[in-house]
Amino acid sequence: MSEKYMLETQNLGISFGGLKAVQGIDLKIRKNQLYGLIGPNGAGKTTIFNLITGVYTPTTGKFFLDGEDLTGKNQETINHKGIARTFQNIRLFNNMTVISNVMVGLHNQKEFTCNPFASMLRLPVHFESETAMRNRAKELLAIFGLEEERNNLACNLPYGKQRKLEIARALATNPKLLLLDEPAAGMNPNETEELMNTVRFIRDKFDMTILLIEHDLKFVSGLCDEVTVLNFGTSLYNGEVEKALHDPEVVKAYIGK
Amino acid sequence: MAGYFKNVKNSFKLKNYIAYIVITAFLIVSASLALTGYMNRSTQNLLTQIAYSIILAVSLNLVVGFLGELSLGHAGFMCVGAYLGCFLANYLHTIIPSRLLVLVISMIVGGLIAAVFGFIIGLPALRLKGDYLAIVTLAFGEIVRTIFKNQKIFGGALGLSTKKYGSDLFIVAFIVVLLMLVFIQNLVKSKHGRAITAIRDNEIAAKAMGINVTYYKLFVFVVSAFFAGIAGVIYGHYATPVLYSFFSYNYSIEILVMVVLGSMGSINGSIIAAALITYINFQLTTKLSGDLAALKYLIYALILITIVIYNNAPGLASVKERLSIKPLLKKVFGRFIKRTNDPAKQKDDEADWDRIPTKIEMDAILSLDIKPDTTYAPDKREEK
Amino acid sequence: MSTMKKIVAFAMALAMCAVCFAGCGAKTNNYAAENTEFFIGGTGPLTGDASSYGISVQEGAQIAIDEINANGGLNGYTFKFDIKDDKATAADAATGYDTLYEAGMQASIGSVTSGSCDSFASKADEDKLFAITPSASAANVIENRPTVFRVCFGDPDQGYLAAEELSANFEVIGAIYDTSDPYSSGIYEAFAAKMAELNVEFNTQTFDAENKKDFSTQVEALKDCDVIFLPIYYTEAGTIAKTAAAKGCDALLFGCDGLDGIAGQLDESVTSEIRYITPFDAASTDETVVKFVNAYTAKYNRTPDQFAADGYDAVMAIFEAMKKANVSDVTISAQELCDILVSTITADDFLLKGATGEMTWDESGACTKVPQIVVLNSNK
Amino acid sequence: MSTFIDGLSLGSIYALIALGYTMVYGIAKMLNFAHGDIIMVGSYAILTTLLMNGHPVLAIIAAVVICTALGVLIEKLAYKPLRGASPLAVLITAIGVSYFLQSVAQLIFGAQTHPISLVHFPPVVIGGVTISVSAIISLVVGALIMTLLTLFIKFTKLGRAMIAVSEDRAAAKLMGINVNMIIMVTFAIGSALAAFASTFYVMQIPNTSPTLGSMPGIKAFTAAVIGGIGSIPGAMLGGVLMGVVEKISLSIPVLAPYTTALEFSLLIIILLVKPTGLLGKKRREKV
Repeated sequence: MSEKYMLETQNLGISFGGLKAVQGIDLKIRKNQLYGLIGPNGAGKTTIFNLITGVYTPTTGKFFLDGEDLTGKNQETINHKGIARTFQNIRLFNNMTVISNVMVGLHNQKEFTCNPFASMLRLPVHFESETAMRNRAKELLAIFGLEEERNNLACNLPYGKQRKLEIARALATNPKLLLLDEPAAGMNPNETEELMNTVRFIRDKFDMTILLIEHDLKFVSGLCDEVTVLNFGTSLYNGEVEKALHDPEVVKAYIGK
Repeated sequence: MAGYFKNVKNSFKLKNYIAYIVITAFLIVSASLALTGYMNRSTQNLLTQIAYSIILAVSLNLVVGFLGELSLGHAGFMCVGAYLGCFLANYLHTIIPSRLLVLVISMIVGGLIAAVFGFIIGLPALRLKGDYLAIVTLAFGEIVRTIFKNQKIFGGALGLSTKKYGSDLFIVAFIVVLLMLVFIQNLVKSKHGRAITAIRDNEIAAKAMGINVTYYKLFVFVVSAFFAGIAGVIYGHYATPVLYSFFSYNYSIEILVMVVLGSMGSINGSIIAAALITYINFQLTTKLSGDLAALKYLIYALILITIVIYNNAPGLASVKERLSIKPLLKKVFGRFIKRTNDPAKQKDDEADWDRIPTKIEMDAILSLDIKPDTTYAPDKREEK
Repeated sequence: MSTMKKIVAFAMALAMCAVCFAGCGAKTNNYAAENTEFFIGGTGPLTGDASSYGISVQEGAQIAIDEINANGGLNGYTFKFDIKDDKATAADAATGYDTLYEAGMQASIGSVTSGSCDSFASKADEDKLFAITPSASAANVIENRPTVFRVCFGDPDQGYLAAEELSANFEVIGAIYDTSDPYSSGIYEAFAAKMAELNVEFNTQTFDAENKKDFSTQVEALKDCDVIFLPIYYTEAGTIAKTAAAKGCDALLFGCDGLDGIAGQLDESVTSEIRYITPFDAASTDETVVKFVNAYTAKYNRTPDQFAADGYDAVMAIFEAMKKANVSDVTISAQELCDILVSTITADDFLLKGATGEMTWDESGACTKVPQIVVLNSNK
Repeated sequence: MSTFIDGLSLGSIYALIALGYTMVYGIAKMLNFAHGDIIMVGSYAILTTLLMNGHPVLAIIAAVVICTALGVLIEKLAYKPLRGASPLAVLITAIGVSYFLQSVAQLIFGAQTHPISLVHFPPVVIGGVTISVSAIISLVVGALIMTLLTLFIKFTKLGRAMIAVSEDRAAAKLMGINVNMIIMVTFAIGSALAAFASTFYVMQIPNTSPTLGSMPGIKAFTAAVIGGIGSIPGAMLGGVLMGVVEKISLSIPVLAPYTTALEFSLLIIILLVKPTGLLGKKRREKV
């Protein structure tokens, strides 16, 4: 490793029952970068997310976060180490309020530590951590313009706001790397525009590295510095966005012959 | 110190404390009646039964309603507590003269041993879901009682003879109910409760948020089993002998019925349902004697079916609305209760835990879904 | 789900509990003060797995009450009998006891099954209420409880008797018993102890409440025995007899009083000889038995079993003792009546001619009566 | 050897009951706790027919007809109003129905055990092993019924519709399948199987009482889970396994008192090794 990357994957791959879903992925994402992962349906984009977040254990290769090997760790540990994600099909805690969703994200932060027995007995530490968590959660919600909605049930939010809430919740876990799985899916052009601004804002404000999956090429080209184009589980192209759009292989994969 | 009380005050909400207030008031009234001799023994017995039913229902609700795992073996934990706690009590009676002290010690020990069993049965819960876990807990309950039945030291088929506490047992039992409510409500309304509900709502997302699912699942099973064990010790001090046949899966199901009728995830609901069902059962048992006894289950079954169909049938929703007393109550009491329904204007603490759902989607719990990491285990990692 | 609704529901639950207070007035020591009839109570399993035993006892006791009341009761007062369902559990027996006691019960027939009778008897002992259980045969039910008596044989006695009988007459001996049932395991343990003492070997098979329907394995294992000892109840024994027939096993089946009633369970396929020790034989020509069997058959349209006969005798024992002591106060407290009954029933000159033979009692609470051996299918 | 055959025949009874559980679960997605009690009703139907001097074959037919009708009736009255409600609510209704059937049986027939003499066969000795004929019959007929059922589901239109409903109810509805009708048919078949189970049951264990169904019911449910609930071959395998284990355990004196514990331990061990039962289908939750 000559240069230090925030996320680096080496020959990452997985196969299910002999079928190679993803293979030979080498991503190199630098700190503070906005990186896109694009490709047609079934190309294995979400599978890569699942590999990096520990849902699946890779069958080949390794991946490093900030130089630390996280291959084979479970989901909780990987999150603690600093990778947070959103889901393609939104996975909020539907029966909980908006603010509680974010507070679940804050659960493991050192500053809010409080053991269950302290909570059961309502020791002062319980109230301290609870108040601090609440304030922190409100700050996060404010960034996404969700403060007014904080006491609504998550399932009652409109679609666009649910997407935002998912990002807020992921941010609450204080990650180094944020994985966004189709954040603009189902949004109208105005919302998409707004989201792009928010994503940039997050990167700047939190000094965040962001890896995102997106179908909307406009979104990706307007936002990302670099992309990886996937097809059939292998990477077709790594590099700058502009060039990707003119790469013949990429065009072939997207439009067909 | 002042800050602490301010915190307590800020988080104070009548609604969360209504159960404490009602039970405490009820306890004071009935205890004074009982101690002055104005309450007959069968009423005191009924109250003891209600008390341990509440403990069982609320502790099961923690597993079913909050963690979202179906457990059909709650009577098994009770059985462990009853046998081992009372076995210890029998010994303690020979060295400690105070019956209260003996009861308290045996409750704690019985609860702790049951908690160990809770840990053991929590382990499969990490791997299994839905019906599969339900049948494993049922199996656990049956295994436990079969084992106790065959132990000579616990009286074998005759059951373990215990020393009864006396009819004022209900006072102790209700104090235990109060303590349990404090512990469980506080647990549920804390970051840990949030984590537990998050696991129920979406386990995958909870894991992705870094929630230690293993820890919390085991923790919930342990806490729940602990209180079930205590309920068992109370039972053993109420009726002698402690007999294995009482703790069959039918009893586990009866506890589950209390939880479901009281709405899953609602602690107050569990309390009401437990009291109500125990009361109905008590009345049916004592009123229908002799030839009428066979009618008991018939009536009980009809009550059960009617309540469930009335509460849940989608087709009856309109009828239910028409018969509901809610609008009437609103008319009468509405002016006394100031309540903003605009969530944006509510006080923070108010909205947060109000919204623990009273009905959760059990489809997800009772489904064949199992965790992706156990189903679609990828092929073995290639060793270099 | 509004707060209101919950508060209202809570209030309703409270109100329902308050209903029970309605019954409790001032503190009283004699709940029987307002009785207009003598009140005998008891509990038994009237629903659930063991309900057939409870219902038999209930019906037998009812026959006795009917008979007593038809003959004018005692000193002009009739008798009332009430039995509560205890589902064979200790908790419900305790509940039933308290309810009955507060309703003015003056004497009781205890509970039907040993487990719940232990619960019932411990309370009766505290309150000094007379209890004479028809069928709870476990030794601990009457132990150290001066006010508790029983009509049936004690479990150990039957075990000893059977061991002597079998070891004297047979070579290859087998036994099947129910590990989950106090009656069955009580007899078996005494039997096994006695056999060990006599130095006779035998084979044992077991079953329990969870698998008491199918006995093919047990019969298979014991099919070369000359005799199979069955310290169990007649329904299971009937099944065993039929299983033995289907398996081609012709061992003699030997049982205790629980086997009474087995005749009704058999069909033409059963060829094995069956013997059992019993104080009650529905086919007996004894006057008391005939009277009881006729009355029972007329009312319930089936032949009474030993439980019914025990229930009948328990009530009769209370009645005869009260008659002998000439109790004339219908509001007599349970405690006073208990003293009278205990001293009367243990007196040397008290002898009850009941459906289960002639009985006397001593202070231990155990009943002394002569067992007879009933033989079925002796045609071979 | 004889123990093994007894185990197989008991297992075939469990398997028939387990099939009812599994089919209803697979298609209606509910645990029908009243299923065991349908067996009890079947045995009383046999008893009543025999008491009226009916021919044993008539008795079996009566049991099948009554159980099937009862199954459909229960579905219509107690479960159908709850279609779409939470499965736990349905579970509790099923428990209510179970209590209801037991108390009605007790009210009509009394609590005592009634002997039933359906048929008698003299024992046969094959190679020094005495075997009861009824055991063989239940084994053979049980296997036959299960084969027919599998064929029915695989090769008829109705059977395939049942598979479709169990896979995805909403999609099946969109494909024009009458889901309510399919569920009703499932209950009918499940209850008819229960009637056969009760026939074999009373052939081997010739008596009946109101609580007859509860323990076989719960053991058959266990068998269904061992085999993988929702899977028809799984139910057969699980049932036979339970029967054999029960009989073998009972024949070993040291283990006999712990038989129930052993059976349930077997369940736990199998599920820990294979979380969806032996032949259960794995389903993937998409992340």
